[in-house]
Amino acid sequence: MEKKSSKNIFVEGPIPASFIADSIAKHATKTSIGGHSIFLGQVRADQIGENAVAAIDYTSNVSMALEKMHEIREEIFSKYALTCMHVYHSIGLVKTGEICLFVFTSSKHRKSAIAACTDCVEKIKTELPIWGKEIFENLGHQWKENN
Amino acid sequence: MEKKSSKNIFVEGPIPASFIADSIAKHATKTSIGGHSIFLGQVRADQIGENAVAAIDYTSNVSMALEKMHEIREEIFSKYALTCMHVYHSIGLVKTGEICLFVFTSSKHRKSAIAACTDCVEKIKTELPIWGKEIFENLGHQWKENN
Amino acid sequence: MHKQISICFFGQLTDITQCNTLAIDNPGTVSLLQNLLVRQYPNLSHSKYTIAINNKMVIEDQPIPENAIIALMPPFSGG
Amino acid sequence: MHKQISICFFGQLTDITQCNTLAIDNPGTVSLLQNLLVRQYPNLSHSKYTIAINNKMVIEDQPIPENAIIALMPPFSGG
Repeated sequence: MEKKSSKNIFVEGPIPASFIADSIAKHATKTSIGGHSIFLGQVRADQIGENAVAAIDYTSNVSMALEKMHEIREEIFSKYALTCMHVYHSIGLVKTGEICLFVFTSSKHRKSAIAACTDCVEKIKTELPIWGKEIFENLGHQWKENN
Repeated sequence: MEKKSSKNIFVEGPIPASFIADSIAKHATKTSIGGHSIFLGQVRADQIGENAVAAIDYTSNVSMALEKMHEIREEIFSKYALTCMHVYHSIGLVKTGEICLFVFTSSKHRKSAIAACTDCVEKIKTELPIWGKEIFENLGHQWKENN
Repeated sequence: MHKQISICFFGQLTDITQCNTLAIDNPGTVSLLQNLLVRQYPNLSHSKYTIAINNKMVIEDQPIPENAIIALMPPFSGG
Repeated sequence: MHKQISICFFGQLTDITQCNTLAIDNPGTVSLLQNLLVRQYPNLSHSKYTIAINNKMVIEDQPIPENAIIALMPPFSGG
């Protein structure tokens, strides 16, 4: 079912800052780039009544998410003058303060990079079949809702 | 002349990816943050007639730039619900493919982080007394113009 | 055996079903499947979800092909 | 000696002046200063720049205080 061209976006657990740095450093050879826009999602220690969120456990309908991400990628590239775009989303447990989403767009000019990144983040949140289970410190849970 | 509260934003030479990673990692303890927005300016190898840009040499009216950046910071914080904002700009020589500007905003919700970052980048480009001298491979030069 | 289909439950739906997947005989159509699932898991009737057959979203009632993989998906909450 | 002021040139203006700073006797006002600078560096008259006195932007002609630091700044091109 999955198209061969669908790139994997899933990272087991949190996305380390060193991974982000490596990703940035790899673009030094692409000297037509003038601007990078990056969005990072970080797990918040939300207080819900008596409970505090300690982590989010992410699950996904992986093959469907990758197909959909491939569509989103094609749409974004047709809409904005981008040099490249990279998307990574955590799967499994990500503790508060850790990074769960990394969207990285690069372009000759800043405006396309910024607009594409913002657009892509919105689409990821609303269109990818991914679910976050907020695990409380007392090990209870509730399911995350996006707004 | 310089206000005591004006933070230095200038980095000698290019901004290393490891510096960006350290900056991201420092925010892991701020567990009220849900989203980070980052803009990175990278020096482009623009072709101008026969000449190719090899580097940009940045100079600034430093004390005035820091005063102005302090004003921009106050304006951005009054306008958006931010947890924090960090700005770094290169001074001196930055080669093509290297990072010359790093703007980093963090907020509880993604929308304020993204809007504040974009706004701040525009203000940095138009309001800070900084000049870029584009050095060609043949060592000629022209002065950068922002659009 | 090859008349079976697989049902995959995601997100908060697994709190109701207590399982991620289920293999059942093909009931024929999406609406017949939904009737069957609500009998087995009454709380599903209070849940908001979309259905995909072989990774394609289902808009209206339709036949279920043999060996189909059916996904029941509550509202997404990635990021 | 304490009637002197400092002029700082930035960006492409330094291609014209071939120096970054200049210490001169205070000519009294911004417009008198501009006349003096254009006599010394005729190409300055073709250049677009703003002026700051002690880090404050100058909007219209005004007296120059003693020991002032004057900045001549072409359009900004940071980032």
